[in-house]
Amino acid sequence: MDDNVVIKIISTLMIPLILIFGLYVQFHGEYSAGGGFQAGVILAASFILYDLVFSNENTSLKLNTEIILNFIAAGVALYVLVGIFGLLYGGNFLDYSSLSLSNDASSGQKIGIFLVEIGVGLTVSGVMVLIYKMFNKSKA
Amino acid sequence: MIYALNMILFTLGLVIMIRESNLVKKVIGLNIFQSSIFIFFILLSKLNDSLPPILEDYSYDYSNPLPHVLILTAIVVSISTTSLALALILKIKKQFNTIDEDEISKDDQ
Amino acid sequence: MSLILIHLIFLTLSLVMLYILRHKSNINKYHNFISFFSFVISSSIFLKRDLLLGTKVELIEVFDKVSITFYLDEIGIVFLLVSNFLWFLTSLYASRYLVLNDYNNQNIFYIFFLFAMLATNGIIYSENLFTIFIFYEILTLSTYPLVTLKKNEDILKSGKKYLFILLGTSVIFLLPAIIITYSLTGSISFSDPIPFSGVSEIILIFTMLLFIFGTAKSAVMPFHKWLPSAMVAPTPVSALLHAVAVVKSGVYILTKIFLLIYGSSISFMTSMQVFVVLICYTIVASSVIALRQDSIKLRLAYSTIGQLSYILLGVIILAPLSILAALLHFIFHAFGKIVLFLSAGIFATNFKVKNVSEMDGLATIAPFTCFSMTVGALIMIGLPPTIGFISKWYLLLGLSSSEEYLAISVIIISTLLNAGYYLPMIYRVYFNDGATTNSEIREDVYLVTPVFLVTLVGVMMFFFSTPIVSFIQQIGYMQ
Amino acid sequence: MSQIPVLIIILPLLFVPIVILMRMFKVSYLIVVLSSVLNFILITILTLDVFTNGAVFYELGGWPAPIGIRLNADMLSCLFLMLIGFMNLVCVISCKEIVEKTVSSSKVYLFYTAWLLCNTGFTGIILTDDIFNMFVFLEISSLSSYFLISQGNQKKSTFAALQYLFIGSIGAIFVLFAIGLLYMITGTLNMQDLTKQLAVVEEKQIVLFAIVFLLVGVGVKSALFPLHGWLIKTYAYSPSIVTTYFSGTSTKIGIYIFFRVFLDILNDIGPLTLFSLSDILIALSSIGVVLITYYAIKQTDIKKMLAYSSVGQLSYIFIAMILYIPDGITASLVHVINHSIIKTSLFLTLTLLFISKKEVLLTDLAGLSTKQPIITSCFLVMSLALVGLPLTAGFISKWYLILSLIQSKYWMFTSIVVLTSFMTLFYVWKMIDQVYFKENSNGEMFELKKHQFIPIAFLTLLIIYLGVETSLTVGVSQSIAYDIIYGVI
Repeated sequence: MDDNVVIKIISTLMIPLILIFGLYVQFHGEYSAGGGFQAGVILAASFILYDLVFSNENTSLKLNTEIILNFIAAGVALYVLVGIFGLLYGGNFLDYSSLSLSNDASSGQKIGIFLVEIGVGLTVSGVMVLIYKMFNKSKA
Repeated sequence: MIYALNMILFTLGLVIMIRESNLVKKVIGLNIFQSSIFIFFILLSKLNDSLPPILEDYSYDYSNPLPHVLILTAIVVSISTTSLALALILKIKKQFNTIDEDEISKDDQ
Repeated sequence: MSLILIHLIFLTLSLVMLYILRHKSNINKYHNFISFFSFVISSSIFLKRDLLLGTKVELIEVFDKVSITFYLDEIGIVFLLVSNFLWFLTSLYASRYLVLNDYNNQNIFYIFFLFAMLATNGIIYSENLFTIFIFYEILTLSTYPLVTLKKNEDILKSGKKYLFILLGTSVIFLLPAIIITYSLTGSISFSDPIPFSGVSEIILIFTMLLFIFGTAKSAVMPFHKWLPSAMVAPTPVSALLHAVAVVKSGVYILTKIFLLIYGSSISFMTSMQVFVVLICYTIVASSVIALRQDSIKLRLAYSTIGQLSYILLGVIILAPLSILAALLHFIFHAFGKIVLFLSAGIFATNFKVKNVSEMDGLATIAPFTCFSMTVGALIMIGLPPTIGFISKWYLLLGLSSSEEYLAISVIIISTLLNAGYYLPMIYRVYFNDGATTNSEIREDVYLVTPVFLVTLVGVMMFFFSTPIVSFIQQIGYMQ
Repeated sequence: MSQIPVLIIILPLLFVPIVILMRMFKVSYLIVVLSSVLNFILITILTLDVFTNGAVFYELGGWPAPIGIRLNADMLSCLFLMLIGFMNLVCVISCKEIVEKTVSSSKVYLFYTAWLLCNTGFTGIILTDDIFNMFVFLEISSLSSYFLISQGNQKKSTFAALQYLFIGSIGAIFVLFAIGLLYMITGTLNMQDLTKQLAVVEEKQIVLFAIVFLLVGVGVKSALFPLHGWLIKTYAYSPSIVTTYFSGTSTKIGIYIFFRVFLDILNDIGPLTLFSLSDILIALSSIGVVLITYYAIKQTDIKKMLAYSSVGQLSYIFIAMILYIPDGITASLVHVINHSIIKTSLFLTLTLLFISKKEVLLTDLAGLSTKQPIITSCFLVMSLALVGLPLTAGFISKWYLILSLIQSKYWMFTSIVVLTSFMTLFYVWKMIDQVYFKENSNGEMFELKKHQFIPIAFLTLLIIYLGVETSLTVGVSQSIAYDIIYGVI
């Protein structure tokens, strides 16, 4: 795809947009349609698009699998830890109300969902990129 | 009516999975099969003339959000299954140099 | 602690001890000692029977009303004394026999012999069908290594047949029969059985049929084939286990089931004629087959099948006199058959005679053995100067009292057939001139002594039979 | 204390990222052991609590059911939890060398990750009170098990895993479809709520439709007779330790789902009495038992033989369950436990004896008794337990199975079960025959380290213990059975 200028230029324009849209979906999860799952996939899509369009020996996606794996694991860990955090404050698992700094249940829930969604987003995008890289690698 | 179409999709996927000997085509069949169930769930939540379930100041008929959430999870499962299946097929391709089920089974004897 | 439990624990500990000492060369001495001590314990149990009768020792309750429990009853005492006495004498015999026949895996023999006797005693002491079933299976499994002591293809094949018939019938027939009994009455105990109520006759008969086939150790046809197969075992095994312990266990179990579990709820039903016919068939058929056997041990084995059915016939008629006859025959047949087997073992060991056709003129070189064999044969036929006559007499009395003319005629025919295959053996050893007369070999003293002792006891019993009969009569009339 | 139900699921899940993050330090095994031990301790505490104080409910995030997701630990789930936790512990303790031998060292941490996820899935299925979550956990455990199976060191392992994936996915989708149908007519996913709603529902046709789909879907998972094909290949080609683990857990989870769905959720409408479904199923299973036992006798590969045997035993469990009488359900539950222990111990023994061998043929066992007398006697006890001889655990379950069949007056099926249980002796005998009466011809060495004896010996003692003292198995099962039949659950 080296000489396909149209695709390259459009992609250069699109990738930042996709990234921003992904982040928008990510951070609006707690009060409108959106959330970690969708955002993760959208973010991953931008990375994959980048790799599809611009890949050659020098520029192929620099993130190596080990680091992606760490991201995935960190995402899961974040999710579980937030859940367990509720336990420490006497609530049930995933009881976000206790996360609030003030004693306001709804703000606590906001923080809780926010953190959990970040965890989910990290894991999902990581897994998506990893799946792509795995298949891409085995083709070569 | 639309349920009937859905059932056709369901059967179609199942038939592809059983009939095809090409493993990749089987995976495609599996995906069709799974999608039919996803559509079935979405159909369950549909009300006539309903809007998406987003909190607004006024009240209105909204479709049931729960099946959507469920299907989101199911889709994730389906993606994992597909990718795992494809990964396994790649490995099989390396080992047997074919992705045709009949030929692999022949290799057994 | 109860003496019963002491006996069983003693046997278990001895088993462990024998296993530990399995590499010692004088393992047979330990075995002799153990069997002697076991005999002593059983005698003392016999002497203290008034105290011990009916006391139950519950070891563990496995689940609802199904427990491993031991107790002692009169029939048990008889079997206990007989089997332990004969075990002691057989062990004396065996320790010499194995040496003479060059068995190189004696440790296996002694360990499993003890194990089998432990199982037999367990069967004797069992209070319920569950306990009996456990020991029944242990007995099967523990005798298998004895049957296949010499490992060659034929013997392994016979051993397999032995194992599969015994295990198979017990799993296919006996276990369901026990469970049916449990589900119909809610109890499988001998000491306080719950009568069957509201159960149709067909199911009762069916269950009994399952029991008869299930205890294949009693060798009722068509599941008798294991007994001839087991004759590949060394003679002491054939003698004690397959003429006394194992087969008698089968008969003992059936006797208890009929007398205690069924006897309490039913009297003789017309449809029980099925069993009479079945058993009569076994008696006649086994005698006919025995006639054609040349091998001494096989002839004895088929004779055993027939004799066991005498006992069962007596039990199943459920008339007091016939039960008495059955229990008497239970004892007497044990003495007679063990003598016959042990003599056959002496013939095989000392003179390499294994077939009836080779027995010519043995009396000149083996007078004691031949005398013992003659006594044994006479017991089997049931001729007057021996104890076999007593039991047969009572059996015929019992049968005629309940007007079982078919059975009476069968007994008479069978007696003739018995004579038909035992008398030629006697005739050959005493009156035919054999090729072996000029041989230097004589019968082995260590082998003959225990056999002769048993013979003497057997002969004595005829003259002191009154206490035995009266002792058993108490049981017979108790039912 | 009150947080235990969720911790049982969450702790293994928390250890998953730790295993991945610490992959450089070669401590995956230790983490898995730690997780399994912790898990087992938690399960034990929970079980004791439930047995003394009754069922425990746990609402995630503090949302009450049926809006929120709830966990439900009653006696039935605790029984299965104990089983899964125990099997997991046993397999984990004895798996170190085996995993090192079969899995390439760069993938060991992935193997353990999948293992943990699989266990999480199992415990999740058991604890959840929400049928959709049950599906999700089912898929978690299935996906990780596909991976575990594909790690076998035989050429066909991957193919076996893929085939299992196809069949398993179809089954899962059937389950999902049935869940959709149930949701359609009731509008709830919570099991307790579902029970209430279903009792008043009028569209029996749709319920029946859902039942059939569930039956097929779960039937695949628990390898019921016509749907058992995957199990044979899976057991034969997956890494032997995975086979060991699955023999005690995977199919039993299927049985658990049957219990939960048919005897708990759908109990009020008597799903098995509709259209005399139970008679058809019993007949089908009986035919299955006969055929399967026959196939088992014909096998020369021990793993395949034992796999067929597992299918047969599962049919027994299933038959006993659908009799729907107290003793039948007791028989079923008791046999779940006993068969798990017996089969796991058999597989474990074979696994430890033949660590580096790809497939274990019958002839490989030849002459074992002379080289490994202790192991051989353990093996003998296990084999006899499989046949169901008295004083072993197998006898107890057989007793109850036959008792329940007799009580239901299914004479013909009784005779089939009795006959096949005798036929079991034939293939067990083939093993014993090799072990005790054949000379070792190929000079294969059986290496065993001291500490590997411990699990085998322990399991053997357990088999004998459960054959003599049955208050743990029969007692608990009986009270569960009465709860189910008389509708207390």
